[in-house]
Amino acid sequence: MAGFDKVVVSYEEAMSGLEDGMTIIAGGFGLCGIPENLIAEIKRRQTKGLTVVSNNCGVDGFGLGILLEDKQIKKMIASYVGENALFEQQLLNGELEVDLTPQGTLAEKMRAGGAGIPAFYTATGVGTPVAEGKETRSFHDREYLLEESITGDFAIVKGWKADRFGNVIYRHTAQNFNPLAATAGKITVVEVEEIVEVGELEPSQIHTPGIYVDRVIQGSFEKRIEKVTVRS
Amino acid sequence: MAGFDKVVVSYEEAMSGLEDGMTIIAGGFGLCGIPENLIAEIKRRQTKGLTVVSNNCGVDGFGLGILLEDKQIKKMIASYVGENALFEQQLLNGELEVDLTPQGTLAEKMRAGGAGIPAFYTATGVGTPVAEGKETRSFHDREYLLEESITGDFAIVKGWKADRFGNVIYRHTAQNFNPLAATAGKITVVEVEEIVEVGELEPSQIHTPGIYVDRVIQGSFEKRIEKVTVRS
Amino acid sequence: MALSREQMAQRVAQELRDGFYVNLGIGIPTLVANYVPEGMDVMLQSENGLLGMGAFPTEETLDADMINAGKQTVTAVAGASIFSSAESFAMIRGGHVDLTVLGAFEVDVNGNIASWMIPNKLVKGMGGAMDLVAGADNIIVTMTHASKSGESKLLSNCSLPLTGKGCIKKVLTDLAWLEIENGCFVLKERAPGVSIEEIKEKTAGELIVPDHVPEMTFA
Amino acid sequence: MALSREQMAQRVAQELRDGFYVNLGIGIPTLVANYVPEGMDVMLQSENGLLGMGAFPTEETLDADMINAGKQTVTAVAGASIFSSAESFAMIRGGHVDLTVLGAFEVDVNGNIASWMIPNKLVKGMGGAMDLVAGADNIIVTMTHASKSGESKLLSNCSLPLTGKGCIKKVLTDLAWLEIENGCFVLKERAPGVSIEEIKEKTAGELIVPDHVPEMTFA
Repeated sequence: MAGFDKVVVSYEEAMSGLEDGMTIIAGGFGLCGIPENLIAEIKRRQTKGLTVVSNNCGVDGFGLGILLEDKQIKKMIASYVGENALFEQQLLNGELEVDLTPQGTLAEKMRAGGAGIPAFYTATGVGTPVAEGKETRSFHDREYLLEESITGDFAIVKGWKADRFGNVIYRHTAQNFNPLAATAGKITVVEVEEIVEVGELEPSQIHTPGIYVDRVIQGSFEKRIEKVTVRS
Repeated sequence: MAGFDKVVVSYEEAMSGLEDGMTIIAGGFGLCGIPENLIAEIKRRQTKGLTVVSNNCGVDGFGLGILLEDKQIKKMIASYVGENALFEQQLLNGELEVDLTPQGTLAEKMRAGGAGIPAFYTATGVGTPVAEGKETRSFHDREYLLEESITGDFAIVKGWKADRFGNVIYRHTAQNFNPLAATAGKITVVEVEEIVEVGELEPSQIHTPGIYVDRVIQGSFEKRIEKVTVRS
Repeated sequence: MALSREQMAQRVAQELRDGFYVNLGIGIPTLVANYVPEGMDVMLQSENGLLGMGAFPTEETLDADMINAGKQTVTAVAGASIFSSAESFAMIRGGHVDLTVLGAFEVDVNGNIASWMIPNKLVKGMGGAMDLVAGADNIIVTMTHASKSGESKLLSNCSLPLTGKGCIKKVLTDLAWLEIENGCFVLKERAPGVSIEEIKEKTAGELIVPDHVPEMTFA
Repeated sequence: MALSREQMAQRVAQELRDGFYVNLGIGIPTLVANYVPEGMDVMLQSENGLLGMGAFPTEETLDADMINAGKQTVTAVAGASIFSSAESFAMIRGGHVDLTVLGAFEVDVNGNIASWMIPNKLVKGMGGAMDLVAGADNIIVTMTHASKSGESKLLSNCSLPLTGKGCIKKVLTDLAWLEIENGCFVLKERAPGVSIEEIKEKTAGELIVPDHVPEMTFA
């Protein structure tokens, strides 16, 4: 029997079941730790009307930015966008809807979604445009905003190493939103640089336990750098 | 200058500032991963009127149980208590107040306390005695309970290894509530089996980043086992 | 004849599926682990922070830092993960565990469960039970059909303080396998040699008895 | 004379204390790291999930998986920790960061800050700024005292959409160090050679000028 073996061998299989109008939660910060091949597969499939939840929307020609080229994204939930001209243009044309969400609130919404917490209170955004239409409430003499959790039909995640059971570790700051996204997808797909033997990852050092993961695929990555900065 | 060096050399120093009537959040599950020497120091100090937040209250003569001997605990917030006769007796005498909290809610309350989230909604406890006096609210056609976060004047934590900067890792299931408690104390004290060189712990594998930790002390531990079970 | 504890565990084990993540409560549920069908893989979640609980250790591998939610010393299987209590209950409350098996004092036709508190007796606490029943979609309650004094535990309304509201759909007792549908217990299977009459008699809540109620079979 | 960007960073660096965990925003705040006083240790938090940000890498140690919140490649110091975005903002929103330094478009006498959105201009997003100002007790805003066209950025009421409400107490401009107390800006220090008159003129919100306002000193 297949048991807990979650490895798939093609990107087509990795994203099978993705349909028009679905919500996708994506890991990554800027271009760091983004599931670049899973994004490329979404482009190949030409799935339309997507809601994408991700801190950023890539750049022109790379990362989530490539899904703009054929107008696959209907709505973007992000904390910082507009690193690309196409995004700006579609936004101004009204072809793209954007829900700007503070970065910490976005991270917490994903975590809450995965953890069965439908909503939480936060001080972030009180008195700002983010608070419009949202309830506020006082705890210990401070005002807080009610924020609801986010879940997705798919979560797409970039890991460093995974075993066949879907246990994942991330490398350096490529962790970012990835472990949160991983918890919040009905179907969670993780692409990694290396698939290791079951038992090779130290149990207490696993970032994403396999229970959250449905499919694992090994890929090769360009890992483009947005701002190369070096000291002399 | 001291910089980030958080190592103290005596248990007296480790718990300095503890006063009557304070709230202490303690890591540990049963007798596993409990800060046994920090608890012993609280007994030595004879601090009274304490509110203790911990999943359990130790056993007669060990762990938090020893704080019952001189009636140092006024109120216990826990998910499961009464593994010891003294606890039962003080509870029936009305000398001890108990606030029973579901285990997952207790863990989440500590995490929320450390994370600046004053309250969250959970399905746990709806329609049960836990819901008495608490608000409920519907999200997506399901009823949830509003639960407030917990913070403490002190958090007492048992780690495995720490560096001088207070970065901590836990061993096996001795992790349990410890990393959550660590985030929720105004003063967080961690006792560990070994203090390692700064830089020895892999940054992405640290369970508790030093920013949460105020004091670190190296101790030796009895690590009593509550239920020894072996296979033949 | 009423099922033994071991038979109850065996019957519950028939509900396991390959690749299931399962949380087993203390008592009869724990025994389910002994009857995982040949060639099937399941992974046991222990709410103190262990996914992939293994067998008890040997004297040599006994480790105070390696326990389960029942505070027994255990081992971890290859591919296990270990995490904090908050992460553990994120899994549980987020609905990621495929099957939860736990004991109870009472269950009623509305899917309510009472399992943690008997008024005027010392209350030890709910531990993780309230989180488990609120978080899981797929729960099996295991208990005897009636108390030792013969009082039914399958009620119209739980008489004891609840552990969870409207969350139970499947109950295995020593006499029967029942499912809760539309405010009734539906008798799905009976223990070998147990009559429908006996089950009717010992079920206080409304019971629907289909035309054919098969006996349980054990491999 | 108005402070240069480097001098502004230097002045902010005087507010650092040994053992501080500090989050530095993009722009002038980033430069503060260059002026940590000799013998003092501070640790830089980068909200994408790094505590203990180090220098830029060399060509040889450049690593795409190692960036800061400004998306620049960086290194980690010994004793650094790396974690998820949720954990990073738990630190920030839980008030564990000792000092946050960030830029702004406007600040007002009630401690409101506007730093992310200019209506009718393309909005790129608030990133982590709203979390940073809501979570920190100790925030320093760095900005020029007035716009290029001479309009004050220190107002009675922010005119732009807010980033945070009532959360700013300290402002360093190119002309002055000010603190916000009881609904007023209090002039604490002035840039060397800058007159109180000029500061008054360029401060639209109510300004309290103590009898003695020292000039800033730089080591």
